[in-house]
Amino acid sequence: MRTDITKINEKSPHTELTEGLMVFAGGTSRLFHTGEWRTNTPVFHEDLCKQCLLCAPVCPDGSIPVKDSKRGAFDYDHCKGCGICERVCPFGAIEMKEGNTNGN
Amino acid sequence: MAIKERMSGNEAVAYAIRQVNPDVMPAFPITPSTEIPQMVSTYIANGEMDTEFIPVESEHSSMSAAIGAEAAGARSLTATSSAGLALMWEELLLAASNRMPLALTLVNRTLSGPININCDHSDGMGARDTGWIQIYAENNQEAYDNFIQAYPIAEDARVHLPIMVCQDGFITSHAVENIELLEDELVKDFVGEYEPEEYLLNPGKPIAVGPYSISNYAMEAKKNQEIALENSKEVILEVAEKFKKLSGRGFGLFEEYRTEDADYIMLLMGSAAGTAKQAVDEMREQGKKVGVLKLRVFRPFPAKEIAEALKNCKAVAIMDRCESYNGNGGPLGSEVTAGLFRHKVMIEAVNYIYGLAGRDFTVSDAVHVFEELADAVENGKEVEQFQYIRLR
Amino acid sequence: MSDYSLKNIMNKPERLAPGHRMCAGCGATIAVRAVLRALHEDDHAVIGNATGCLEVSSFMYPYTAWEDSYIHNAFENAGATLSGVETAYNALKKRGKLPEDENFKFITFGGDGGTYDIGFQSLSGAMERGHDMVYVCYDNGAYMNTGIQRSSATPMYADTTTTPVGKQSDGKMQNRKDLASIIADHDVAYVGQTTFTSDFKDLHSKANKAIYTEGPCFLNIMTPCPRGWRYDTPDIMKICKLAIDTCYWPMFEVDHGKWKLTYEPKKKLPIEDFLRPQGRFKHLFKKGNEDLIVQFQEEVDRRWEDLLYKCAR
Amino acid sequence: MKNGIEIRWHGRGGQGAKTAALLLADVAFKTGQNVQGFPEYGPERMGAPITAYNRISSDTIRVHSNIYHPDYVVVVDETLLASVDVTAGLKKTGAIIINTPKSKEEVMDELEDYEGRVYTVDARKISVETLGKNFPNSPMLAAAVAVSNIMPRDKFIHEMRASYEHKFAKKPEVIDGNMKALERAYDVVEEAIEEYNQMSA
Repeated sequence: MRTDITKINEKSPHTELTEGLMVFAGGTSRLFHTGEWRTNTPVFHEDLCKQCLLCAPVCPDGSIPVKDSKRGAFDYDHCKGCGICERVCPFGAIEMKEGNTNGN
Repeated sequence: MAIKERMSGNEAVAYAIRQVNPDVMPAFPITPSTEIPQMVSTYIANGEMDTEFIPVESEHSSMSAAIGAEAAGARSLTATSSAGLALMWEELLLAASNRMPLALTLVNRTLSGPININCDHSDGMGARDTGWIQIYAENNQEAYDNFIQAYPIAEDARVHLPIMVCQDGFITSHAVENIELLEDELVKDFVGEYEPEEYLLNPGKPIAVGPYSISNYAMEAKKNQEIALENSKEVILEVAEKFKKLSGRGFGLFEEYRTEDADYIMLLMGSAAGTAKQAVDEMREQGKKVGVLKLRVFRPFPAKEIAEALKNCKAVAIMDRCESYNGNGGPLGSEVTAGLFRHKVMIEAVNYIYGLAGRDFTVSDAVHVFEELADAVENGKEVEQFQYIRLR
Repeated sequence: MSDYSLKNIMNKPERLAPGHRMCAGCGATIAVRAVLRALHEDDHAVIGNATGCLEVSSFMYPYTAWEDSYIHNAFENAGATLSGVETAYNALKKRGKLPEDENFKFITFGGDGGTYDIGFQSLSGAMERGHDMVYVCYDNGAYMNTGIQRSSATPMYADTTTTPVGKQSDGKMQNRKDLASIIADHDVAYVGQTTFTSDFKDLHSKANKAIYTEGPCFLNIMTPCPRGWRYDTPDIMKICKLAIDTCYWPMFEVDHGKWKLTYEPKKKLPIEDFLRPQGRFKHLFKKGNEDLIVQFQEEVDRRWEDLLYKCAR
Repeated sequence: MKNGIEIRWHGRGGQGAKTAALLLADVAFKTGQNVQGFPEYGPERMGAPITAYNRISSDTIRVHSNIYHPDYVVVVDETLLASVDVTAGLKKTGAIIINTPKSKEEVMDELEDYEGRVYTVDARKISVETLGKNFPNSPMLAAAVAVSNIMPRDKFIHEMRASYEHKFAKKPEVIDGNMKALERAYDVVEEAIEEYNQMSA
């Protein structure tokens, strides 16, 4: 009875909700796209990045994925555009742009 | 083979806890339930059981820890009385809404103020809308029997709700009386192992408990909880049936004592029921048609079944060991009359408040109540519909 | 921790999934991510959480941001709740109901309201009883979830919605409670006070010790709240740096009773540097309020000296 | 009560009146009877007057109220006579047993109008002489059993020995002392009963 939350929505009848509103799964929030909240968007200039990774831990939303000790593209599904990453980047590799864009 | 013993209600419950040997018991002392964690601790100290005991710093924490332990996959329980239950109140609601089948053995004691350590049902009644199953005992035997049935009821997949097993403070908790105990192995088999399907400590299968819920889900969740409580009614009866096979002692949602042809019935809970039965026997010898309906299961409230049981009598005395300060009666008075009305049983129903904060209730008090009912019905005497017994 | 490398540590899979509803720029989730990175990848965890911003935002049905098992119970009982979970673990292990080779760690998060104030008794009880768990306070210095009401962690003179600055008020009248010291006085296994530094080494090291030291451990992490503190949201790391360089928020640990400073600024900055960027202290910079800053500085100095004394013993 | 007796105990907190009531329930249970033993509870501490009760019957006992018309009253501390109405509701056909060095006649003056039987037992003396300490509850328990006649003496002695042997397995001197205390108190009361019987004969 692991929870498939794609089957639960705000119109679900009571019989389709989980017991005690428990969720029998981890990390289901990934399906909720907080990127929609963004009013400013960080843009990643890969050419300027020296992979120091100072930006990755300061992201409140875990939206700077790291793989093999290298950061990847912003997770625009979840990035709220707070701008902390831009301020900590010593190399100007992150630029905040107005509006909710996907880095374009 | 039943083991014939004599012990107090608290000893009986502690004995049952030892037999069930739950996984975790957080508890905090409060009179008159203190003996239960004391005795359990002693059993543990002597190696007679191996429950993990948590000596918490308050009752709020005992219920909180019990919820944590139960969510983690451990069979859990605690014990308390009076103010201890009141301090748990928020957590009682959470135990139920999180659907935790844990047990609480409540030794009923009045709530402050004034501070007083003696029995009434104001603690249990105060928790009546928290979503718990509540079962009340007349004596040490029932306190023992009810506790043994607690987990099979609470843990049933149709239920998954916490259960409160109640007995009267001092009156039964501290009174030594005869009792028949079951052998350890029989109890263990009856209660079985706790094997939850989902729990916090299931490696690789994480769960999340206790969400914030927006309105779109919260109302539906509450309805599901209500359905589970309704379901518990049939489970309580099924478990009682199995228990009868084991012990020979039968239980229902309530017990009807000499009510089949009774004109006047006294409806009450707990230790006073025995006193009322004694009055019934004495009055029956004089040809008076009286009987007792002893409510065992207060939650879920068996309104329909009570209405059915009372429909042929002329009058019922609804006995509350609790004041609810609504100007209209006690909790039982309100709920029973509502049940009668809804099921169109229009009989005289007088609500008596008795035994608050340890005020005694005697056989002659019960006789007086029956006589007053008879006077009202047979002589048309007007009876105050909501009154106190033994009030100076 | 001498082999700490941010680049390696950041390779670990995230245990706090995105999609939670915390404010943009929230410090609390930065702290949570950092604490959880200290867990060994193979270890499981049960996360507890007191009611607060973090809880209502990270588990809004049916979305849980937690990759590990998670339990929220109420506001004031995160300590007790996790006590129960940890005890259940011991009970079930003892009875052979859990696999021998699977390890669980127990970490609970609470804001300063749920930790310093309403959850204080529950926390104290859990620490005193010696449960093998870590209680992490994300201290943003007020009840932010309900709208910036003062807590006993709120610094003196802060403008909050229950200590508003007005003609007759300079903000909060009392100094903040020193909870890390109070918990250290419980004789617990480990206490660490920290906040964010650019490489997160201090926080990581303390979280690692707290999680992998047997017994009750406590972390007090200053997590700025842009909404309550009213600084420019992207400046969070600068705020943290100023907090430690002014010695407003000293970083130290108490390992089995042994006090140790883990950071000492080369040059201790005046407290104004920390206060100035924050809207909650704006009134201190009005003409005529100079003495308030002097008092604030005196309190910072007094506590810093006291800490140096403790660490020198 | 029908087919049974009701006993009320008066003592002071810490003297063992409650324990005596529970012991009486215990020993009566062992002889196959239905029993009830319960104290009346309050927040009292050592020294305050306390009351405890017993019901003993061949029938199942269902009543859960205090006892207002006891068959027997046991007073573990004679100083209570000055402050507590110890004979309240006591049946005329019953008896009161008082721990006192005084004679029956001397204490009767303090009992106002009570017309039933009165027994006195110097439990302190018996206890000090047999146990070396003042534990009046053992002798008073024996006296209560002797007066109420709820079981034969030999049965009572047998059960009490078994109980003490269980409780004080490592202290044989305590067992012997207690047994002597029981026997001596029993003797005193039996003698007095004999007197009553002769007088009424």
